[in-house]
Parts: sequence; C-alpha cells; structure tokens
Amino acid sequence: MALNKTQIAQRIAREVKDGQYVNLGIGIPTLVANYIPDGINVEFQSENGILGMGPFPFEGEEDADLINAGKQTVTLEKGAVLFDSATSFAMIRGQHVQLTILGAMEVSERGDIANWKIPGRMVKGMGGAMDLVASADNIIVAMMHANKAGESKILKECTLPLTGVNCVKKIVTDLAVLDVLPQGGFKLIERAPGVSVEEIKNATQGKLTIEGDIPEMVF
Amino acid sequence: MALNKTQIAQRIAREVKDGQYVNLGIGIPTLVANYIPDGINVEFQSENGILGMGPFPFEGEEDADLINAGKQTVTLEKGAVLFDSATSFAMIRGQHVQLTILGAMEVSERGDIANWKIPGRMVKGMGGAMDLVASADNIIVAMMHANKAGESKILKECTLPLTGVNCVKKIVTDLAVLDVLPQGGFKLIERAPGVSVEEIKNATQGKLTIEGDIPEMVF
Amino acid sequence: MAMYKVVANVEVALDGVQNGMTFMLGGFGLCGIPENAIAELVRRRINGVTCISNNAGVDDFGLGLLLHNRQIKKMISSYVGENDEFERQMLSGELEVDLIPQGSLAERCRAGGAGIPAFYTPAGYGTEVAEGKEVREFNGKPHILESALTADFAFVKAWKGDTAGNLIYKATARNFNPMMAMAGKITVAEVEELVPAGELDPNQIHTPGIFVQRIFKGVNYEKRIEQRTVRQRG
Amino acid sequence: MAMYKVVANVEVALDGVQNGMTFMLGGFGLCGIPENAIAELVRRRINGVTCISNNAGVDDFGLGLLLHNRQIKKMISSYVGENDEFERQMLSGELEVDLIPQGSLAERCRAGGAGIPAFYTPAGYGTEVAEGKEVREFNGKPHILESALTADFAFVKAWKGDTAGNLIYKATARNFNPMMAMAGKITVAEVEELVPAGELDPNQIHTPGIFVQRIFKGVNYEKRIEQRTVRQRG
Repeated sequence: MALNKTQIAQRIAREVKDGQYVNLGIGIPTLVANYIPDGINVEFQSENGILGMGPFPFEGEEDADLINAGKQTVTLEKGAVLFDSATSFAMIRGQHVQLTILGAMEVSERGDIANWKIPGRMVKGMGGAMDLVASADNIIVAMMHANKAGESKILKECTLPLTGVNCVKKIVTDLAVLDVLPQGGFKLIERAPGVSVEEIKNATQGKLTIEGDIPEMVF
Repeated sequence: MALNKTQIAQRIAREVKDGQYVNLGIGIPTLVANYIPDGINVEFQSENGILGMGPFPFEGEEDADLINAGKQTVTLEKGAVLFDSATSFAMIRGQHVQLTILGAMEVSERGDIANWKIPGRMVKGMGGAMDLVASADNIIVAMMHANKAGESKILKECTLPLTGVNCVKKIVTDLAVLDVLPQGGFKLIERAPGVSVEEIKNATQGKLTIEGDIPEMVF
Repeated sequence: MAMYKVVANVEVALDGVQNGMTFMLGGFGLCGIPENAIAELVRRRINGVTCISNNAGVDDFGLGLLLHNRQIKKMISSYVGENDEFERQMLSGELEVDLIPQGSLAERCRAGGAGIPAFYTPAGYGTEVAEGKEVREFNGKPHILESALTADFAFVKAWKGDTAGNLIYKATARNFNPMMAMAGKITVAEVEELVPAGELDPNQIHTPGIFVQRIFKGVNYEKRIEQRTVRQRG
Repeated sequence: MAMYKVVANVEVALDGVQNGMTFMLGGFGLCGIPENAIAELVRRRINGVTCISNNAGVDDFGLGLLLHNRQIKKMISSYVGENDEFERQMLSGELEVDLIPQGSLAERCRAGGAGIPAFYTPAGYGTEVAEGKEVREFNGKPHILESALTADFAFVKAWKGDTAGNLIYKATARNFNPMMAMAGKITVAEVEELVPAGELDPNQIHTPGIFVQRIFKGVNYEKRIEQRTVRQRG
C-alpha cells in the first residue's frame, strides 16, 4: 500500500543525522520534526529567523511575533536563537544548514527540481526554496510519485519552471525511496510496503536503475 | 602664526553640521570632538564598532573591552550603540556616516589622498581609511602644509601610494583652509592668523586659486 | 549629544511620500509589518508605487489593503501565496511583479544599505530568475550576479526604540526589518515602545539609529496571526 | 534537542590544527582576541600558517607571540602599526603580507561565511589594493571585485556563550569575531562565561550557535590595554 503523508515524513526522518541543522519546507516536510529517532539531536531552522524551532504552542500561548516560515505559530527549544533574514540566508547559502527537506511538483533525472510556479495558473513565488536548493549539501524531496491523473512527477526533464538544477539527492514518495545518481537517473532504494517494483517502474518516467532485491520499508 | 594641532582641530570643528554622523581618524582629527560648537548635535562613529563614542574614561574606569579605532580607552554617550566590523563598514560604505575627518601625508589637485604607506620604510596598513575615503560624502583632511624639510604636501600629483582617488573635499592645514575644486586644483578659503597669501602660495605645490580678499581665521 | 529622531505621529513620519515612489516594507507574512505606515499610505491614497516586501499581505490586511485599492504598480517579493487579489492582478497583467529568491531579497536590501552595489549568489542559477543576469563560476559552482536594492522610503516596525532611532525587534518580527532600515533613503521606524536615548543596552541593539531618520510610537497594533496552530495540553 | 558543543579545554578545542593551515583570529588590536587559542598555538609551535586578523598584536602579546616565533608564513590584515617585529619581517621579506582595507576584510569574512563568493566595493579603487582586480562601474562610480575569505579554523573570543555555541560579545570586543565565526570550517569559541543552553535570551545573541563547532571556557584573560587614555575628574 502506498505511504500516506505521515509515513513519508516518518521515512524521511530516518535520514536525519545526529548533530544536523535542518530546514523543513511547508507541508509533509514539517511533519518530519515529529519523527526524529531518539538519541538523534537536531536543530530546526526556519528561514524567517529561528534556529531551534520547537512544536506549536499550547492554546492561549500563541505569540503573533513568533511564527515559522509557513506563518504558523511556533515555540522555541532551549538554546534557540532568533535573527534577521539576511543572517538566516547566510546560514543557508553558507552551507551551515546541512539538510533541506522540501516538497516538489517535479524532479528530473539530473536532480533538477520544480516547485514554485505553474505558468499562467499558479504563481506563489519561490520564497526561500531557490536559496535552499542552491546551497544545502543534502536535499531530500518529499512528494507524490504521480499526479492525480496518474502522470509521473519523477521525470526525464522537468516541464515546469525550475527552482534549482542538479541539486536533489534523494526522493521519498508515497511509493518508494529513490536516490538521484551523480551521473543522472534514479536508483530505487526501497519500496513502500506491498508496492511492487513493477508498479514503481510504471510510475517513473525518468530512467530508473534497479539493482538486486529492493527491500520493503518497515514501519 | 601657523596653527598648532589644537587650532587645526578647532577650525575643522566649525565644518561639522548639526545631525551629522562623523568618523574621526587618529591624531589631530580625534581632537575635533573637543571643539564641536554648542547647539550642534553630532554622533561620533568609531570603525571598530561604536556609534555615539564619548570622551576618555575617568581614571580607574577604563574598560579593556571598550576602545576606539586608535586603541584608546573611551566611553559611550547616551544613546550609543555597539556593533561588529561588518556593520560598522556597512554604515561607512553605505554613506550613512556623512563626514570623515582624517590625516594625510599628501593630497593632490584632484583630491587624491596618500596616508598609509611609505614604500620600503613605513607600512602600517590602511586600516579603515580606504573604505572611509571611498565612501563618505564629505572628506576633510587635517594635515601640515609642508613636511619638516619644507616641501609641500599639497601637490599636483601624490608621490606616495594612494589611499583613495578624487575624494578629499577640504583641507585644513597649519597655514590655511583649502577647498579641492570639483574640476581639480585647490582654492584658498582662509589663512591662519598672520600668515600671508604669499606664504601659502609658496608652500603649495599644486595649482592654487586665489580669489579676492582671503579672510584670516579667528579663534 | 544623541540625535533626536522622534516625530509626533505617522502623518508627520510620512512627510514627503509621493506617488510613484519606491518603498521597502519590513515583515514576513503579517509578522513585523509596519501597520501604521501601511494604514497611512492607504489613507493618503498614495499610488503608482513600487513595493519591496517579502510578501504582499493577505486580502484584507497588510499590503493587501494597498493592492485592493490598486495603489501598487509593481511588487518586488519572494512569496505571495496568501493573497488571491495579488494573484488575480498579476495573472491579468494589472500588476508588475518581480519575484526573487528570499535570501537574495534579504541580501540585496542589505547590500543597498551597505554600499555593496552587487554580489554573486548561487540562488536561482539555471532558473528564470537568472535570465539576463551575468553567470560566473566560483570554485566550480555557477553563481549569478545580483544587484543592490534601495528605496525612497523604508517602513519598518520594531518592538522597542529610543529617541536616537536605535531599534530592538521581537522574535521573528525582526525578519527583513533590519536590512530594509539600512536601505531606505528615509527610514521610518514605528515602535511599540519608545524610550529615551540611553535606556536600551548599547550592546543589545539590532538596528543602530544611524539607519533611522524618523521614529514614532505606533498605535492600535492588530498583529493578526495568519496560521494559528496549537497543540493540546497533556 | 539543542546541540552540545562544549569541549573540556583549549587543548581539545584545537584538535586537528596543523602546520600550513589558514586561521582567522578575531579581535581589534588586543581587544577581543582569542588569548587562549593563541597561547595554545604558541605552545604547539604550529608553523607555516596564514593568519587572517585585522591586526598582528604587539611585540609581546597577541599574534605578536606567533610572529616572534616565526610561526606565521603569511598575514592578511588591515593595520599592523603596533608591531615592530612585524614591520621588520615584512620589510625583510621573511613574512608575506596582504594588506586590505578594514571594511573589505570584514565583508570578505562575512561573505565567506554567507556563501557569497565575491562582491563589489568602492574601497581601494585607484590604489594598489585594486591591482589585478576587476573594476566595474555601478551608478557612475568605479568599484573593485573582492572575493570571500574562509579559514580551516576560526578562533573567536566572546563574553558569554552557551552549551549550544550561541555567543554574546562585550562592547568593542565584538569587532571581527562574528564574521570570522561564520567563515571558519571549524570555529572555536572561547568565552569568559559558559552557561547552559536556554539561559541566554534568544533575541539577544550575536553569533548563533550554528556557526560554532567547539566552545570552551577560557582562563587567565589578561585583556591588555594598548592605549590607556583617561581624563581628569572635576
């Protein structure tokens, strides 16, 4: 069975390493914070000016002056720090934030990502995504493998305006975990419980490498 | 009689306008702070990270962590603020510091200044001087008109390595006040008490414009 | 000797604003926006302006109020997703829009204030943001040249300010305010609390007063929350 | 969840320093210099190093100690006027020296930490600092292209720090420390007071802990004053 959004977040959480500073995008990536394994210390960066972002506040304790990049009210962990937007992106551009997890509309074989614009239809802006994908050492994408019409979003070439090129390292979809190979193309790493390799192959338009037995994710 | 250093500082102090942020170089310029006329509010910037620098501390109240750009112990005025070197030079380069007063070894007809190096003999470094002269709207130089050998330091062309080009607006020396003309050359504005126009002319190697009666400075 | 930057109210603070000018406005979403200055721009019906602001408010608050009245000719922003009227005006061509990466926006404002006319950044390389911009490789990685931004007026909002113009922001209401304060030819700061010079700790000021030309105590802050998210106790 | 960056002492903090490396050292004159790290570099006789520091200390303190032992191969500084041994080594050619404008030095360190590989500045145009550098006009004014600086280790000194690496500096001891903290591959912070994460006000931190890899409580600070200037009471 395909993963739900929570499971995608759970699976991505296993990629987070002890001591990392992590930026979580809006949507599924935000959920990753809930599933960091015990013993793994990470600090979450919110590009509007927080390092050490904590969970949502208790009701009645919301502070309009303390929000995350998704404009949600949040709290601070012990040791947190607040700063301006230039300092925030100095952290990002300077590769001090080691891991970026974000959503995508499309990813291509060479790791290009499109997630900010559908020409003539939807233009929300790129926000901090272009800085993030141009900078972080490791970029993991959380996304659906195909759109509602069943068309693959894991492509040979992106069709939508790009957010960044040659940057995505790993993709976790509702069907599979894929690595983006340095030489281009996707490599199947794991499959969702009960999802066959054939199913994933069919849902992937870009070149897919399958080597040996592909393990099933365990939750 | 030629001005002494204190009088040069006193004369320069009359150029300071109400509401200006001012950077004072080491030496004579530092003394300018003592002669700001009543009713003129200015704030002194020290490029190592102070805005609103005050006088020297009382004995016993020196703080090793609070010095000016000349490495002298200082104090803070009410409303002062402390910051890092990048912010300090953002203020300078961004032309928020409106007036820079500094010393010079040579100034040329087109407002070039040399004050940081004597090849093979003296190399102290430029410190913040190159940023200051490249940036401030108004740059006033405090200097001796001639060196100890009697050679003019107000020149057609500088002979020493430059600190900045086309930047000095006004010079106050022991003999005179000179403007640097936009088209190049010096214009005699005032003379030191008892110093003749002829004397100044002889001590000035660069092109000197003298129009009408040249008033004597009054102290 | 401290400067005295206080003006009586928002009307005086906005002296000199004119149609067709370029404004910078601090804030991220509705957090840390100069509510009083925006209200006054609406009241005066200043129009044909270019607004540099990370977001464009929501339909009925923040810069959305100016959009609603068609006072804005051009927006320079990074994310405008919370504003339907914005999207409508943009897609119909009524509104000029320059969307730029958030980090580049912040750095371009800082550069404008810091006398850095241009700098290289990797953000946006290979995307439409890079169109028409110089590309140069550093350490084997392509970067694009981005230029400084400045404004006729910068409107910023701080938590505390003193009479010399020194500012302290609260939490994430800081965001773009410090860089925009640097980049305004005239920077107008509205603050929740205004104290005499000397009362703020000189070591703990976020925006030095040199960047602020006018300061006033703002009134009636609404501080609307866009996404009120909470967790259950226990 | 806060990171834990504390190391026991300066010996551990300097784990991995090697001959021939590039170091950044905070401080302006002798104000805010990492006294403990410098003492340890002297003790270990680490040599052939490049030091990026605004000044070079005085003959018998600060970086002057390393100069005296000929441990420094190259200095990148803006002002070295208080050090006779420095001037001697430089004029005799024993020491390579790159003198750069103070503002460019600060900005180049910040750029190194902020992922900005290069930027334009007017400082130094028309002087020997501009030799070999690209010149470009912006708004009718010539600027030169300056590149980012980074270091294998950055040694900074703060007043207070917490276990997560967050730092607060005191007065003008801040100077170059924050930018150098950003630009070190490994940044070592020595502090006068070390407190648990959570004790410093998150709104009042000068260097976020993300820029600091190791932190320790320094000992025996001398804090020498170069120019003790006072005025008379009365």
